[in-house]
Amino acid sequence: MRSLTKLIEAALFAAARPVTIDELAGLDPEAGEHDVRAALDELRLAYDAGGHGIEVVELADGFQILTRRECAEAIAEARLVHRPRKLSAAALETLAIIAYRQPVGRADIEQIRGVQADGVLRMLQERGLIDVVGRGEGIGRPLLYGTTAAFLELLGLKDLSELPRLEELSVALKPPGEVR
Amino acid sequence: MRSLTKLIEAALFAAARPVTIDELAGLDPEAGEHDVRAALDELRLAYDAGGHGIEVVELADGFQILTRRECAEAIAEARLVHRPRKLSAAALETLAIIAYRQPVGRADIEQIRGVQADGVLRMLQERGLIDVVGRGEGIGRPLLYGTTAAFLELLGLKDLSELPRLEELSVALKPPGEVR
Amino acid sequence: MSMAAPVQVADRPFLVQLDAFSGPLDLLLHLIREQEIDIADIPIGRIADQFLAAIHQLGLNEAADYLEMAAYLLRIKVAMLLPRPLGDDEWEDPRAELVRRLLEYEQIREIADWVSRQAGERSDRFARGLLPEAAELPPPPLLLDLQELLATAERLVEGLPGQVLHRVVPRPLDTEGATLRIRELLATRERFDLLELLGSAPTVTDVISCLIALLELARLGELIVSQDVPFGSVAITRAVAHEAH
Repeated sequence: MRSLTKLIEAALFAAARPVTIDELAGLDPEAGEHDVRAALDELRLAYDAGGHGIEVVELADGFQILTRRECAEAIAEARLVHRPRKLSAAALETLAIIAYRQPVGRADIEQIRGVQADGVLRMLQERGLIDVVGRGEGIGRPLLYGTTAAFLELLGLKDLSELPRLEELSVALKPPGEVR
Repeated sequence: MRSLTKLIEAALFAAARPVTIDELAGLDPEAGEHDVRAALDELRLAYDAGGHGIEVVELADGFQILTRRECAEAIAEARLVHRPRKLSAAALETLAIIAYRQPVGRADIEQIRGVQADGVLRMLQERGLIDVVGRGEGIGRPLLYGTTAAFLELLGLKDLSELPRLEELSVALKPPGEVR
Repeated sequence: MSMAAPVQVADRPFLVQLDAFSGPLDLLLHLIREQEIDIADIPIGRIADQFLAAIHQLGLNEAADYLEMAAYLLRIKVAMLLPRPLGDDEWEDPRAELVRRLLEYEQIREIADWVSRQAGERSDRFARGLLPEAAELPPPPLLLDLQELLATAERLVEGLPGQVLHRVVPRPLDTEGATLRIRELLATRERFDLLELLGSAPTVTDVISCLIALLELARLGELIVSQDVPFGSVAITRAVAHEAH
């Protein structure tokens, strides 16, 4: 393992969060983006070829070391890790609406779901999955919500473009505006 | 790498504390202490022989994976463990109240926010963003808070008069295209 | 709306499980799917009746969201009964909006399922659990954004009941007033009852102000608050060594 690879491994390990290429390049004054990418490849390969229980994953905010999926069950059963609580159907539906319609206000969310949304919105905001991203027109200038980096992180996505496209869904419906 | 070794690596990585031999044996119903020790040796050897930036360490309360000492300095210098952090919503709200109403006491802040403020005030004071600037009238002559020079510096302002007035906010918050 | 007995459902029986629905549209979709009804041609009368029966059965007939949907279905049912002018091409199906909403909701459900699956897969991969000791290191640098601060200030101002920032309204009894009243009582009497302090018709604010003042004064060592029996009266006693703060 090259010394930059070794440093990057230690850094990803110590940071315990996604780390960007730029940050990793800061580990060695002589390293550029290209070197960092090569080192990340070397590390990834070492984990794969060695049959390790951990792997290098690219997420929204950069690279992170995570355990492999196939180890999850045993670790959870040995009670070494608590798995995060699952989101309720109401929370998932609200997240889905916000992800596709952002920025979107409470009234629109309630119209689509047919249910009051304040409680769910507060919970999602407290969990950091959504945030206020602006204000709309109209009475009271309603708050508009959008998804956060934590939302992407929750799903293990790099960015919003990785969400399934509406055309790929089995239910065909165009976004509002195109309907009428 | 044997499958138990792989599991142990993932478990040591994911656990939020050092893990004992007994706990590691819980990962596989067929594994005994001897197997766990052999797997730990295999993992240790893999890290050493591969020139990795991490190592398996045995401490009083169990095993854990740590970054190698020789990598620590580079990581600290790259400030990877120390990413700039954003203020929480609670801290931001408290700071906003103090910025616009200073000098202001805890009771007023709590009344506006509807929640206790001592923890947030202490944190903001430790961070050097606010400080006690006087005492008010009334019971116990409450401490009054104001913002500091560090607060202005963080926002890139010369002085408090550069804080936009509240009336300007609604326009300032609109996305550029919406302003008519 | 008379809902004394569950409405008898025509055709076939249907099963609904408690707590299984995330909202009225979810329940509606369930009824439609279970009976394999064509979403473009919903027998609105039958579905409206089944919906009413279902929310009654689920004890949801007081939940505003479900009642709103029930009323909406009944409005469509009535509209469908109105005579339609023969050969009028302009006639718009009263169910069109409902169909659009159902499709939109179904699509959201599909995305929600995807989100759930994706989150499930992600949650099978753990990040490092043991966080590095940061005790000896200085606190991480802060990020503060002016725009963000302003947005927060504005949100706060808007959330205030009336303009608290410039408030000049008479208050029933504030903590300061309550403190004065308690101190006055303590000056003349060694012990008195909480009810005496509150007076004959205290407002909620009076009570809260008095309690806050009592706790503060107790903390300062000026008085002792005691309750001799559970749920009994609360006694306030002047502290022996009275030290002014």
